[in-house]
Amino acid sequence: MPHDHPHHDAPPDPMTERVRQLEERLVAQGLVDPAAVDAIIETYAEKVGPRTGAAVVARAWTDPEFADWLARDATAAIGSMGYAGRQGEHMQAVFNTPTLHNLIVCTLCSCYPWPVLGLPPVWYKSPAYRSRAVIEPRAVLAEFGLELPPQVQIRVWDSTAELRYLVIPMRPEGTEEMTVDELAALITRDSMVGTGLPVAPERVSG
Amino acid sequence: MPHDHPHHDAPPDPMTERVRQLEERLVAQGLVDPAAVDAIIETYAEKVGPRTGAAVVARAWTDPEFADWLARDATAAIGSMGYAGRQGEHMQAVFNTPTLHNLIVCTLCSCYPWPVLGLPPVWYKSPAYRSRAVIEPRAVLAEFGLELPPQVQIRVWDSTAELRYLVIPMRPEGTEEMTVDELAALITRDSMVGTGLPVAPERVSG
Amino acid sequence: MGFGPVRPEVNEPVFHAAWEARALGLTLATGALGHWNIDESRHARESLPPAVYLSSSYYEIWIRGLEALLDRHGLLDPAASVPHPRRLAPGAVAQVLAAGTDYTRPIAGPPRFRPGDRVRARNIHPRGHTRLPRYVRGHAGIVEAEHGGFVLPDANAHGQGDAPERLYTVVFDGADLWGPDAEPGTSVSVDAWESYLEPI
Amino acid sequence: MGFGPVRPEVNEPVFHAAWEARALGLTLATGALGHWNIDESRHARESLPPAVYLSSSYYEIWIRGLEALLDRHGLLDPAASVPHPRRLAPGAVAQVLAAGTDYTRPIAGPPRFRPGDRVRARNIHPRGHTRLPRYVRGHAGIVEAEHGGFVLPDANAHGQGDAPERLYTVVFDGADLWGPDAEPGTSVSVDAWESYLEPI
Repeated sequence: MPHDHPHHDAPPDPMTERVRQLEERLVAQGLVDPAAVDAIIETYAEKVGPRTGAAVVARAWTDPEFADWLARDATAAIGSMGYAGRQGEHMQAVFNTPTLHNLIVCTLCSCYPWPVLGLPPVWYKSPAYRSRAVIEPRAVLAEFGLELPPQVQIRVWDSTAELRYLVIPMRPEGTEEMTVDELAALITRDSMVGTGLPVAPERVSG
Repeated sequence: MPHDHPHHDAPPDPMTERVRQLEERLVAQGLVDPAAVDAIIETYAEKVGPRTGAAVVARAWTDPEFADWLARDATAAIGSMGYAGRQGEHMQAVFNTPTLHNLIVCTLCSCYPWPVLGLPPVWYKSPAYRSRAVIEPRAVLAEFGLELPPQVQIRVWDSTAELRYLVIPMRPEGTEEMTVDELAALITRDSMVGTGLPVAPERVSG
Repeated sequence: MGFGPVRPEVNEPVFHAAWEARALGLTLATGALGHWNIDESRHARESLPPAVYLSSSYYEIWIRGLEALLDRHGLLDPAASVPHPRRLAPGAVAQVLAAGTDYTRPIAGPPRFRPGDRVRARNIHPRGHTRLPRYVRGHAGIVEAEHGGFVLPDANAHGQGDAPERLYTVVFDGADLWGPDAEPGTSVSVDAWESYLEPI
Repeated sequence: MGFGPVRPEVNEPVFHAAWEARALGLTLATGALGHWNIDESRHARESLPPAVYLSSSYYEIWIRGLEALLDRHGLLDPAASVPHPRRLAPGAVAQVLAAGTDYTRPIAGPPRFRPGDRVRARNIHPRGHTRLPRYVRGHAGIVEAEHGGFVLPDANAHGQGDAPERLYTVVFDGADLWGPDAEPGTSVSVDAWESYLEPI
């Protein structure tokens, strides 16, 4: 293709271009060191994620004293396992029971407990989830394949301040012999947001 | 420019193209006669408009019996002047007084009294006007250059049903000698929506 | 989040582009076919995804709504191409537009509310169409006028007939709607069907 | 009008494009410069025009918010090009992210409300930033927990300091919020600063 027809090339993605130019200016102005940006990305892409939360939940399932601490002071209990930081400074653990299911949302923006769950998924940040979780949580859960019986109350926690919530799902039946690591493998991200339940043990061990 | 580079031409406006194709299909399917579309457009582009409402208001200013009828049964009173039809089937006239200013809005869509005011302006249909007129009408009026003294109450009419409202502004001072036609020339569209006042007579007669 | 200032346009034309005029004409001409009513067409527009609705101009919303209605009613089925029996003739346009549609309906029995009554707009959140604005729901107001029976949009939009109810003009004090942040000396009225209201 | 179904994505990646990762990194790295706080940055995002906000992806909203903040604080003034004294060093990233920010503040005097108290979320409509969701305003709920003093976003977003107030978790019955259209057996809580609440 001749060089005098540059518009024949695929146009660059506008956001790619916009962010690239912004970073270029920020770096040129001495405001940002790109290696720090790399380090931030590496932290959330590779180090922080829902496996952290799963470890907290699995320990709560197997260590009643820890579960009690988690219920009283989640920030300290989770911090004792080495998990803390931005968007998880003030933690609260909320426990599912046979008659109560907890669901987390942030209607105003997309607050989410980063240190234990990583960055939020797109659906958590979507207007659909943020607007509907508080008015029709059962309909929203059904869209995740989770149909709760009517006798189970649903408590929706709208994260309007700097408290960040972690759902502690119920330990599935038939897991009495499993180790903490085996249990952690059952604990999905969604089960700690309240849009899912832990995986049934036969699906993991089988 | 060579014919094998049609993309060098300015692209057609997407809405122009979309509506053109839609009309083409509607005509081909026997659903629409394009001459009827022409006739509808001609009606609202050339025949129906705020001069109709101005005639109603000017008559109300000069004919107390008509003003009384307008207050009691605006649909009939306006209809007696030959003005009626779509989006004006059920009319109500609301009268400004020295202590009360009326303002019309339709927060849910953009309902507007077509037979007396014509088609609504873009600002009337804008999310800004529709959302703000009911919560901060004084701030909105100020953006139209209309600052009402605090002792004047503001009544906002949200057109949520099929009633359509026409504001009857107060007759300006110094117009005692004017004819109905001269008075009608003072009456702006905005003064019949409530976002303005009639033009002061010196600005017309001078 | 806010929509910013209202921007009146000096010497605004009736249409800002030729397609806007065609959009108006096509919407009215297809409406005359009788397959849907005004409430169904409002609902079609208001059911657009919010980001689309808010970023579209008025006539763009109309066109998107019209496309949805044509699709729902199967009117663009390629098999049919004989003139529709109710196709609007050019010579009938003036009469049709001047006639409009009468939305009043006779209604039996006494009105539930009288001018002067204090009422509350019900705290309803229907999944379908409604004309009770969210900002009055749960708030108390005063009945100012009773207008007799009118077609109920909540039913009419969904092919459930006229279901007429009495219509009332209800006035709300600005301070009752908006609390301490209300502008002083302001009130807002809505026209509310009887089932939108409850006595206090 | 509605937003349609929630669409979970199977095996969703952390980032859907390289620019999203850069957007996250740039937002956090510039935040570390100390020119604004989390409330001001939330307010910058939420002040985008609604049509833009609703049609933008999450990280696009972040980038637009960041551009607004940089502009407001004059940080892209071409004159300055020496390294910012608080520029985040790569070696400090892990510590900064792990430390986070403590939003609690000591607060004198007794709490106005106690767990079990019935309260009403005030019907406020501030022009500036707030974290009281519109859907609870004017509704009654029960105080479930008192969390001590926290930085008040309504002040902090506008450079008016911490203005700490006690924070409460307040639970609302679904039927109180949404009326007869509520799903049965549901409740919603919000975390509300003391000035958001009034006794019943």
